[in-house]
Amino acid sequence: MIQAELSCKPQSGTAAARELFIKAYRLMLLARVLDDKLASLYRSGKIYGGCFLGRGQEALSVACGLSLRKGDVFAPMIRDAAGRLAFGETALDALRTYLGSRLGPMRGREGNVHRGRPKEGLLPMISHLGAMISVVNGILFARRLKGVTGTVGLASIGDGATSTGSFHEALNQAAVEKLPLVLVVANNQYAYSTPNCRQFACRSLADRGIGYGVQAVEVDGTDLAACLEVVGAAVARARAGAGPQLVVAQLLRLCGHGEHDDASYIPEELKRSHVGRDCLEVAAAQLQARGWADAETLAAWRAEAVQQVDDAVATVQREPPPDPAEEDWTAISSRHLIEVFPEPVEPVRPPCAFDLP
Amino acid sequence: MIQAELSCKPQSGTAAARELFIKAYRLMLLARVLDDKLASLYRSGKIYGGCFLGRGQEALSVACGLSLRKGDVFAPMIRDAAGRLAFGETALDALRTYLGSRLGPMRGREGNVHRGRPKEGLLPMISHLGAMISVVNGILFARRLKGVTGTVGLASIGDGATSTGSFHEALNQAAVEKLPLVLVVANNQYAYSTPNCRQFACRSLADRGIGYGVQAVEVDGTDLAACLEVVGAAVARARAGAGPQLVVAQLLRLCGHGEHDDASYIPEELKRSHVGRDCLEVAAAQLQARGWADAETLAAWRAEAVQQVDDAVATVQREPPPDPAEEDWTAISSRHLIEVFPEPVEPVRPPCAFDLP
Amino acid sequence: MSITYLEAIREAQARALAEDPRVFIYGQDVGAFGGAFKATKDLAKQFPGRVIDAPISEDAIIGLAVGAAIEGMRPIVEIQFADFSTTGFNQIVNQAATLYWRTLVPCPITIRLPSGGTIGSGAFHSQCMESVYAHYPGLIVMTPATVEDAYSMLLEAVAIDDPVIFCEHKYLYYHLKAEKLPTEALPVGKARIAREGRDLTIVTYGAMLHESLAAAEELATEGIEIEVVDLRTVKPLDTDTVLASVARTGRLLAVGEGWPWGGVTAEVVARVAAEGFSLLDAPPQRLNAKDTPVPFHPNLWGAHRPTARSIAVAARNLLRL
Amino acid sequence: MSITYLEAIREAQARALAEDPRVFIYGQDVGAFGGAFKATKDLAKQFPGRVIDAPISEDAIIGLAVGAAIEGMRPIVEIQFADFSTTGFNQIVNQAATLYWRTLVPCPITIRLPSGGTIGSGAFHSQCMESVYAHYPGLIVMTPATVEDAYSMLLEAVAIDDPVIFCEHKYLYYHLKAEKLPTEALPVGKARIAREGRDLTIVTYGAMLHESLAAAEELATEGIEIEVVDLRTVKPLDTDTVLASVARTGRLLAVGEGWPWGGVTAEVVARVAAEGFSLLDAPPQRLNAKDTPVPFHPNLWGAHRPTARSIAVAARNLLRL
Ligand SMILES: Cc1ncc(C[n+]2csc(CCOP(=O)(O)OP(=O)(O)O)c2C)c(N)n1
Ligand SMILES: Cc1ncc(C[n+]2csc(CCOP(=O)(O)OP(=O)(O)O)c2C)c(N)n1
Ligand SMILES: [Mg+2]
Ligand SMILES: [Mg+2]
Repeated sequence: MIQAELSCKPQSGTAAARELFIKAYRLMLLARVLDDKLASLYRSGKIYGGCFLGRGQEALSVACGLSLRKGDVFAPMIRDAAGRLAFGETALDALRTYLGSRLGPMRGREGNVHRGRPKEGLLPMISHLGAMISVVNGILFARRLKGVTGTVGLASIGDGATSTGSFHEALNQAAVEKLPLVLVVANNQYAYSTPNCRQFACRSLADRGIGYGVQAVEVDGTDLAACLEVVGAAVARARAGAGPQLVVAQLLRLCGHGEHDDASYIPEELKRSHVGRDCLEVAAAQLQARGWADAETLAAWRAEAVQQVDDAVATVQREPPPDPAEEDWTAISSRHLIEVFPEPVEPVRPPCAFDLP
Repeated sequence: MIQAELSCKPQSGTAAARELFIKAYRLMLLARVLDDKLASLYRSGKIYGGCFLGRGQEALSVACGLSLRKGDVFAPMIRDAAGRLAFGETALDALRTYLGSRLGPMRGREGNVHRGRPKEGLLPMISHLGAMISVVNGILFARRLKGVTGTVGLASIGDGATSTGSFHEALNQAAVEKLPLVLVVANNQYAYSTPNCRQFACRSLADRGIGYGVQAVEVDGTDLAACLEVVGAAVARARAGAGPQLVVAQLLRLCGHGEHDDASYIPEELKRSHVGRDCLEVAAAQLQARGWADAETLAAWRAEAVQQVDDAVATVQREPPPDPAEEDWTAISSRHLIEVFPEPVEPVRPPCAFDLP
Repeated sequence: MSITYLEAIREAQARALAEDPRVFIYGQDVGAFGGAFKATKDLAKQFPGRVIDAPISEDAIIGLAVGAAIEGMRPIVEIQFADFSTTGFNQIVNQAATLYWRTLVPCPITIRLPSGGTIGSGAFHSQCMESVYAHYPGLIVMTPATVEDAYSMLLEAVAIDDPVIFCEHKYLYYHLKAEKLPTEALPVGKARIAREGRDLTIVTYGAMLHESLAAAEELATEGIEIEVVDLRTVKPLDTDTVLASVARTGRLLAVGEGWPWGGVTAEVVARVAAEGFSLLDAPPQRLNAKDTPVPFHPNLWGAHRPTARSIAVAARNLLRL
Repeated sequence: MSITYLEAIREAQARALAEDPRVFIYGQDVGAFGGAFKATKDLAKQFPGRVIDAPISEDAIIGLAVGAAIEGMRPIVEIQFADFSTTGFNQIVNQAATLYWRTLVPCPITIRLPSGGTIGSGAFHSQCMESVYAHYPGLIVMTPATVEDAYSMLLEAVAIDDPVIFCEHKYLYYHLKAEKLPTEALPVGKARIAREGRDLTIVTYGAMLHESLAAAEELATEGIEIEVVDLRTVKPLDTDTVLASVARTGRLLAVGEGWPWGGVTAEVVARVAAEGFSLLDAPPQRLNAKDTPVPFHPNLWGAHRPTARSIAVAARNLLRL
């Protein structure tokens, strides 16, 4: 295991580093504003079902999205608003899915975080934890068969998801096939209400790496620069052919599991500890400390983000919901194989002469 | 990881060590003779279905069975004839199950290696690899709830089974609950035809331990003394409350996956290497070298084993097979909830006056 | 006092824990947190060490329960959503369901599956899996539709010596209330005539009982009297009560929230056709959800599953046959 | 020349690999070893890098196939025994089966499940899982009963843009032989009249086709003419062909090797009862395996599953109704 501290530091002096940091910060900010908006829509009853936010996890998530290129594959999980935006998903896609617009990528069929565009490399998650990792493997495996090189796949998961058999089988599969998979574990200390100590008994989840023959690194998930550096380096190693990479970040979610949950099971002490730092505030402070942005600039960026999200919400709220009468009620694409099951149809009452006026 | 070499050596001088070694050898021999008999019954068409032997794995297996006490739990897999005998299973149970005697523990319902007596701590495996480990956890967990202390559970699996999600979930579960589980991996280099290099990419499966927070040791599975020492020590640690233990043994199966398989995929070179040594021969040589048995004694022991197995076969061959008419065709124990599905019954033709003589 | 379906489930578990030291509860977030739906609220505090948080390992969760059952315990497993039982599927159908048959050692485990559709829950938090489990020998499958049954059947589930798949319906958790907990109940395996009627029999269970009763209300205003049978358990399935009802009405409509290929409605219709053919005055009919995953948006979801309205239409159509 | 059912499966895969570069095979021991049943014998040599050994990880095996399908490939997965698909169950029913519905990206994967009972195979190497998979939206479920269908349907399975569960029957692997491979075939989704008859229709599939045909032979000696319908695919299920046959015979016996609660026979009977009620001269009947795991010993196994003998008895009884 290489601690983030030990891996080569970002060359914080360069213009490229500055640009990347600012870009990342603004995406984190946009994600946070989007999340805040979702929370308020949820509270006002505008969202059907659950609402899952990534507050406190933006630094790690944005680093995932920014480390990837067009052509790469990204399988985000429920707290990856920032990473999605960084990878190219629009706030519109997020809002259309949450609000059930017919024009969204899921067309009202699926909601909230279950969105994506597989043909653009953004996989829509199924809910079953750990299940997306081997799907990423499959894409990478297929590319190798096709002779496509130079792309990577990044799958994001939580500490709780590391207990699934799917996680294990998929990471081992990637190792056996030496696939360019980057598996990023956001250890936010809890899986719903369940703390790490009830989830695993090893020192750090990064210690899993050696058992798969996979290089593993740890990173401070509250530190944007470290995340950019460590995730970026892992992606670069995978891209260079070094095989699968495991990244384990320490952080805390600064919200409930979903917006229905007040997370009262998280002790105040933990919230006040290093891991409970708000990565957005930390990054803002760093921007100011490095002289890359002043308070005014930060406020302007926020205003821009708010405007962008508000515009998107306004657009989506005018959009039509799905119409069951126009819905294509089939789960298969082979039209000639669709089974028609009997449906109760209200008989059209035949017009009757006596009823006429 | 502690190499077998590093762990405290058996005190080969003591009478207890000698006794244990001889006892182990004779059980290995009995298992080998039993396996040979099963193979010959299989070849002569006396066995329905498959036939799975433990040739070459007796040293490890016997060490598992002998390290356990009455009250402990043992979940053997398909190559554990020796361990089963050591734990107290009779050759009769094995033969009755293979030959489908109605008097066997499975009463003809299950065959070959799918046998056991749960109430005596010997779990009958289901075929799905890795699935028995969490069942052992459950027994240990229940005992803790009941306040029963001092017992351990040992689950045996192969290298291939380590790739299952079940393996991962169960080992992690044992670690989180700090259960007295000893998980013994017989790395016989192959899972059916699949070599280690297509199954995992870590240096040694013992490297998995750290990722679960589980102490892991390696052992030379061809060396009976080492197996007794290392497995015994792991069991002792678990019994003493040190939490789950992982033991990884290197060995080779000296037969096919089943008796239908000639194992031609195993290269001659590997067979001639250290790992390909026949643990039974190695142990016999050690017995002689240490002056614990001469050639004559060894031959007498073998003759005794052959007699024992032959007697058991003769007994079982006289036993009745299951009778479908007497079979209790239900999978549930709650008799009042059994569903009766319509069955085609040949109508008894009502006697007809004209037919009478 | 009034008690919800969800509270009844909690109360049944509290009572089981109190009365039988062999009972414990194991599942994700069931401990101090009280479960994703609060079905185990305060139980960890009331019964220290017996309501235990599990890792996200459905396979190992079921495996552990089976082991504990072998050791004489009576575990209750909460799977967070029925949909997630697919990752514990193997241990349910091949380990738990076969244990007694293989060894004659009974396997008294109760697997609670919060089941069925609710608004906005989508494809992976809405599934009805009773039909899949009922196909397997060795399992009892319960689908309580009332507060009283939620309570008494869960107590029975824990008492039964076989693995019980307890499909509690999430839609009923808060919607359904009763005045008090029952003191007696129909035996397990017996269906219940939830409403009497002479014109047509609807056989159903779970949340669809309430849609069916609402349809019956509506049809009553048209002078049509529907008899509604609540199956209560789908395995074993109480063919006798169903046949007796069809004998009275001559018409059968089987309604289920699950998918249309196979499942409870097919089994009900097939049994009545085979064993009660002469009782039928018209072809027996079925109404199920559509043959797609459960959609997220309420507009789609409302059209996907049967509702009082579509059940009433199906019943009217069947009365015309 | 003569070719077995198993060889037909190998030949179909060889042809699919030869004709379509998007095809590859993934599964345990399928590579140099040629698979547990030798269904991929020599293919790894003939198609280097395209017939790949997988670790013992059914969940990840299916997941990888889905990913590859998203990337435009057409993977064939061999699960070593149908029974072991339970550990890949979640990826099959929730990942593969929902992909197209969720994203409009098709999921052309073929999952080969060596299915059904053979002598001495016991509870975990004998299962029929077609009924479980057919319940789920998004899957096509094939159950070829002849050498010709094993070949042509497997080629179709690979060509179809949706996930196909290909239930090849192990009992037929070596037992069943044909003169040559077919050059044409019925369309997917069409059932076949395997034998004509006027007195009673048996609807069946897989190994039970041959038991049913043998029963029909026996009954023919008694002057009873049985029509036998081979479903070929159980989802979609060709109701029209079944109804047309029942229209001719007036009597229906649905025979399946699976368990008796739910499943193919329930679906067949329910459809005929609902849509062909007036065609029936007698109650439609079913015959399935017994409601226990599949027993090891041939004495028990022979009584557990339907056989020519029990089918003939059931048919005779039905003719007396
Ligand atoms: C297989 C499976 N079991 C249970 C669940 C229910 N569930 C959804 S999120 C969650 C907690 C996830 O925790 P973690 O992986 O740490 O991610 P986090 O929410 O903390 O980001 C659980 C138990 C699920 N989605 N899938
Ligand atoms: C979940 C599952 N998948 C596939 C199989 C089929 N299978 C039976 S034994 C075996 C190989 C097991 O290899 P290993 O674990 O190394 O044990 P060994 O036979 O070498 O002792 C396989 C693939 C199975 N039993 N269970
Ligand atoms: Mg977490
Ligand atoms: Mg092996």
